Amino acid sequence: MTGVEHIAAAFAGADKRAALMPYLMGGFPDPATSRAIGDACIDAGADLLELGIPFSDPLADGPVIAAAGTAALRAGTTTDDVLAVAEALAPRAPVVLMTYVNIVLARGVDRFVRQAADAGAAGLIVPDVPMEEAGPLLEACDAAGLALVPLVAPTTPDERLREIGARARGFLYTVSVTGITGERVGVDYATIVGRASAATEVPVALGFGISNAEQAARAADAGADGVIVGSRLVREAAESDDPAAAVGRVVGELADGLVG
Amino acid sequence: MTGVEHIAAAFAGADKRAALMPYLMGGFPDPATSRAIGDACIDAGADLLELGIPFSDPLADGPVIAAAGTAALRAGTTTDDVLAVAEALAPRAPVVLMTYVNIVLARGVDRFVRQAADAGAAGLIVPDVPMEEAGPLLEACDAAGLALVPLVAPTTPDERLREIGARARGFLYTVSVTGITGERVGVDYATIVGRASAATEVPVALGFGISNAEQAARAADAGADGVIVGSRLVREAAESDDPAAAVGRVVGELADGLVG
Amino acid sequence: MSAVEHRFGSYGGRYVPETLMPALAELEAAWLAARGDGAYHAELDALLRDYCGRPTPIYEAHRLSERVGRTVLLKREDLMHTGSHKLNNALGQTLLARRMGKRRIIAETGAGSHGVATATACALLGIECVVFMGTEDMRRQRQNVLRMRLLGAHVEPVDAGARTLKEATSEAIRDWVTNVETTYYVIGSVVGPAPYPAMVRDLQRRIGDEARAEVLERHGRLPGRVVACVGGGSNALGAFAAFLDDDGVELVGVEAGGDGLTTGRHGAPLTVGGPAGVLHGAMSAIMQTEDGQILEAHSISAGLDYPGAGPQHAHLRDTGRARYDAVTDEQALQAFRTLSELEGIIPALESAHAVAWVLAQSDGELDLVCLSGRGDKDLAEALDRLGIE
Amino acid sequence: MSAVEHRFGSYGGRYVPETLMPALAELEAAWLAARGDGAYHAELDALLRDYCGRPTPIYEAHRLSERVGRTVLLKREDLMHTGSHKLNNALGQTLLARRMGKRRIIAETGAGSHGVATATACALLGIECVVFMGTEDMRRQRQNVLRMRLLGAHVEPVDAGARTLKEATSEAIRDWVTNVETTYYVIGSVVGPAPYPAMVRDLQRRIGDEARAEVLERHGRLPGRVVACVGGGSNALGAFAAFLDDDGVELVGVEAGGDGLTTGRHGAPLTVGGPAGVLHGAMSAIMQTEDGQILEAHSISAGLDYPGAGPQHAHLRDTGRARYDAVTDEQALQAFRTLSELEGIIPALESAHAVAWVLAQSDGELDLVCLSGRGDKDLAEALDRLGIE
Ligand SMILES: Cc1ncc(COP(=O)(O)O)c(C=O)c1O
Ligand SMILES: Cc1ncc(COP(=O)(O)O)c(C=O)c1O
Repeated sequence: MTGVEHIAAAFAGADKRAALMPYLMGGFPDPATSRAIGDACIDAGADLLELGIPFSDPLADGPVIAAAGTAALRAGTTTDDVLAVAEALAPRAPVVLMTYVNIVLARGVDRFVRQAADAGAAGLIVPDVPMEEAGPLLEACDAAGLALVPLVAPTTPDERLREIGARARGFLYTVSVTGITGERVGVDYATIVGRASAATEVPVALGFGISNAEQAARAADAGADGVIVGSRLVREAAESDDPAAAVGRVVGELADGLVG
Repeated sequence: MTGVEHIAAAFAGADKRAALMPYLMGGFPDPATSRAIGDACIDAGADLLELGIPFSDPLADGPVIAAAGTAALRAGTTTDDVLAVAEALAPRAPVVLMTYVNIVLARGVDRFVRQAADAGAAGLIVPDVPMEEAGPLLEACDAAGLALVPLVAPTTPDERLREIGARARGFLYTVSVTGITGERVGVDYATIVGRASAATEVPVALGFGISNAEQAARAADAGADGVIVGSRLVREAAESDDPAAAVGRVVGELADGLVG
Repeated sequence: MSAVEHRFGSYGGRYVPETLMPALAELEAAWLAARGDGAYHAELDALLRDYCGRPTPIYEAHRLSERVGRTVLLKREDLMHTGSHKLNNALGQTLLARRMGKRRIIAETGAGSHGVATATACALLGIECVVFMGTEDMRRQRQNVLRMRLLGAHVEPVDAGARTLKEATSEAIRDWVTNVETTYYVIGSVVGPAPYPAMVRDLQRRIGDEARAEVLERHGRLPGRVVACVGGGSNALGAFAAFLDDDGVELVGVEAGGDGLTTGRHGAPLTVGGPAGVLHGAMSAIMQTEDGQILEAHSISAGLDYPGAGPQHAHLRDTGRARYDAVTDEQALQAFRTLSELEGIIPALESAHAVAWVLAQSDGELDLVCLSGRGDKDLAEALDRLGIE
Repeated sequence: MSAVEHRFGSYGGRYVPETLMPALAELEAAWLAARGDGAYHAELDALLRDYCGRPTPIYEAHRLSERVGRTVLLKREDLMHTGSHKLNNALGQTLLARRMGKRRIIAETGAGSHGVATATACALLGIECVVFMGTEDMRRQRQNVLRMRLLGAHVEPVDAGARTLKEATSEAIRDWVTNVETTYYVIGSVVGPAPYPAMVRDLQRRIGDEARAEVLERHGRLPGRVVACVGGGSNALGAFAAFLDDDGVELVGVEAGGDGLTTGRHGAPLTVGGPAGVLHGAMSAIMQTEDGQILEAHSISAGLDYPGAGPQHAHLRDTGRARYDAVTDEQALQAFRTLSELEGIIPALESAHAVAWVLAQSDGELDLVCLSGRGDKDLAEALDRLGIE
């Protein structure tokens, strides 16, 4: 099964109104714990996992995730460490790696993609690679069966949205707000999800700013095929003495919100 | 007897190789003491007195005399106070007032000169009134019989020295060095005095930088008709608990150096 | 009218979050329109002349020339209003922002020169201004922080990482991603995603155009060398741009050598020449680890304390059209003093790097140095290090 | 060729110790010769252009004009190298000193602008430089102290009296009396004994000449008013000089009102108008007691903190050709802020007095303001008083 197929199966097989995709920062607070957090997420009902490879200058990340990345790097986390976490979690759920383009370029596009695929990762998200710069990376991913998941934003015009939607692999990462990752309130999801769904064949996952069961439920109500929750969980991991248990508990609440 | 005559008589009647003219700052450390210092000078052998009226911005004064002036002003000394000191000392020796032009202008040239003459002063020295600016002041002094004593400097060219010498009243104040008042060593007096004597009919008094009996004697040897000592005595007045006695003692030493 | 370059060889591009892509397209269109609009140029030209004091003079530095044994000409960007070349760009972009109807402007700053320039342009045009600045830079360029505040700008302290220009830029981009619909981001150098590198170069090339014409007129020839410091590289590229087709004119970019290239504590990605990478939206020469983490730069000069450089510089280096070299903090500091004492011109520590490079050469004739700014902002820091006072 | 004026009506003259009289005669002769010498002017003109950045622009301050309801033009002396008009004079005199073979230069300074300008000119020409400065001024203009030291000048602290400009000037004159044979004294304003007031005016009148030509060309008319701050009065007189024969042009000198004229704590001898007197070698308007003791001036601006003014100003006042008025510290401070916020120009606190005066008028049309310098030197002091930061 390729990564693309793995992702498709996860969306299709989700036992909730929308697939639940927690984000965790690889190597935060340390590699072993981040793996334990991933397991706890799956145990609590996660359908897919988004796994961050920390980068020194994460332009799309809000303060919570950026701080976790900085802490992971300071603790010595390497790209290889995160790939190892991916490898450990991949058998249980599709793992979508999320990092910045310079991390990919540093080991070379082909080599990075091959290693990710070898580790069992199902997909890749690179927020600072827009459509125009994606060519070689998309080629390499397609060749390796890795889903290169693009992002679309509220600012993306319809025409462009369709172009991106047409090239989307795995799912379309739909950013619910202009801005960086982080918890937010009071956003109208229906328009956003509707616009995205109309532009693509792949599932639409909504992310950025979703932090509780009520918001997750609203996203599902709005027609999202998947819900991505990041900062809320990373904050939990940062603040708790038992990160895996704490994150698992919140993921459980989110999963409950998406059931029925 | 006019001031001019009084001065001439003092030079002529001096019982030393050169007339001795101590400088004292009027009102320093206070009016009564400055008067006592004047008396002590006369007692110790002074032939004439130079009496300063303090000014806020004394451009020709060195640090010792400038500081005394500042102290006198801070203690509240006024021009009238110094004229009163002059009046008290004038019967015993010719008093030559020394001040800056703005002090004179502030009460008006004519009024200032009349009051100085009324107080019994014999002469007036205004170091910031060169020949070119002296017109009205010289006229007023001449009318009042007050000697307007000009200064000449080592930088004064011969031609100009003669012009100044020709208009000198009382004596020619010959500055022994370029610069401001203050104690100095190792100056060649003979050339300076010789040049000045050749340029005037009035006595030549040497000042600026003479601070001990040996220098005073050298000035007399060089042919000076008078010797002016300032900073050395003001310093004595500033540093001693009994200024009059202390100044008197130094004046006595200076007088001794000029005898025989 | 030529298109706005997105790539310089393999460098450049637009590596930014999708949220910004429409804004960059809008910006490019607006810039293309403005670039071809006489009214825009007329207003900019008038302000550059009457408000900024352009053209800036070329000064033949006699005592410096004597010292190095050849003629050295200084292009006096230090005489620009606000004290550096940065206002050429900030004013041009702020006028553009007003055309685009933006009511809020943000900028990043290192030395504070670009921040002051942007705050100045915003005051002039009555636009709200927020400047992101690392807290370490706020400390060492306090004078410029005060200037920005007085000009009515809000200085937003950035406390991440090394607390210098890289972090300030990242934070500005984050703000832009969030407020992109209302906000114009005035980038201060020839870096960032397209169209910035080309646009900022075009706004700065006045430096080179003026200098080329003046040197030709006064000396009847072109300079042998054009020398400029390179932080992001805007003053250098502004100077170089006019000479690119003059094959006989050597172009030299001087980077921050910091404690020395071998120590790793420097800001000289072009000189050191590792693998290319992406920082702040463009592919270019950058300082990075094997894993692709961006390294912290180090320079005594806040304006050169940056681990990247403009993409066109990387291309000029690879094609051999320009060469890049570095001088150390200590050399820059001594040049700061030397120019002050010999010519009565206190250069910015950034510009002192270019002067230091010239002082270190024994060959050449007719060097043209871009004196990108004045050093008033650096006095306390530099004098402390020089042991004066 | 006309003679150098010694008197302006009853003002001016040469009230100095005899020791200096030959030096003043020598200076006057040298100045007369230089004034008539094409080579002197050629060198000065070239330096003013290439080194200093002249001509300085005239900037039409749109937002300020809008605020006051009439057009306000700013003559941008703040764009001069070193940041104020003072270098026009310091450079001219330093070139003169070199012609005279002097190897040591002294100067007094209040705000430090003239000290920096003189130190700069001395660095440029390789001449030893000593600057006298009151210790209170050294405190409030510390930036300029550092600049002078970096330029290689020795700053001699003056600890007498109020420790400001008056005392520094007295101390400089004392040094000159002592070292007159080797030393040239660069006076920084249109004050002092002849030939200084006329010579400094002539060196500064470039301000007015440039402005007059430019305003005529751009506006097809002369300004209604020329407004400038008056410390000693050199920027004002430099601006006024070109307009003296233009009867329709009102000339306004703005003095330091300090805490207010009625408090006695100010620096406004021309405005207050007491009896004339002699300070630092010339008869003019001064602040003094009944007994003739010079009073201490007070101003937030170190460059205006002086109890005298140039003799030609006193004459222009008496003849009615110019008028003099004062604005308070507080008004100047607000104008400092207003110009920064409205126009992106941070003026020297001195120059802010002229701006404040303009802000306070409701009548008039086409005001030309001499913006004598930039305010970088005043930031810390002014922002502290404004409560910013
Ligand atoms: C005076 C000066 N020169 C140079 C630079 C470096 O920028 P760039 O390389 O873009 O010219 C700066 C940056 O702040 C600066 O202030
Ligand atoms: C910027 C500036 N303007 C004005 C003055 C006042 O001098 P003047 O009245 O001679 O122009 C000074 C004095 O330091 C100054 O620095």
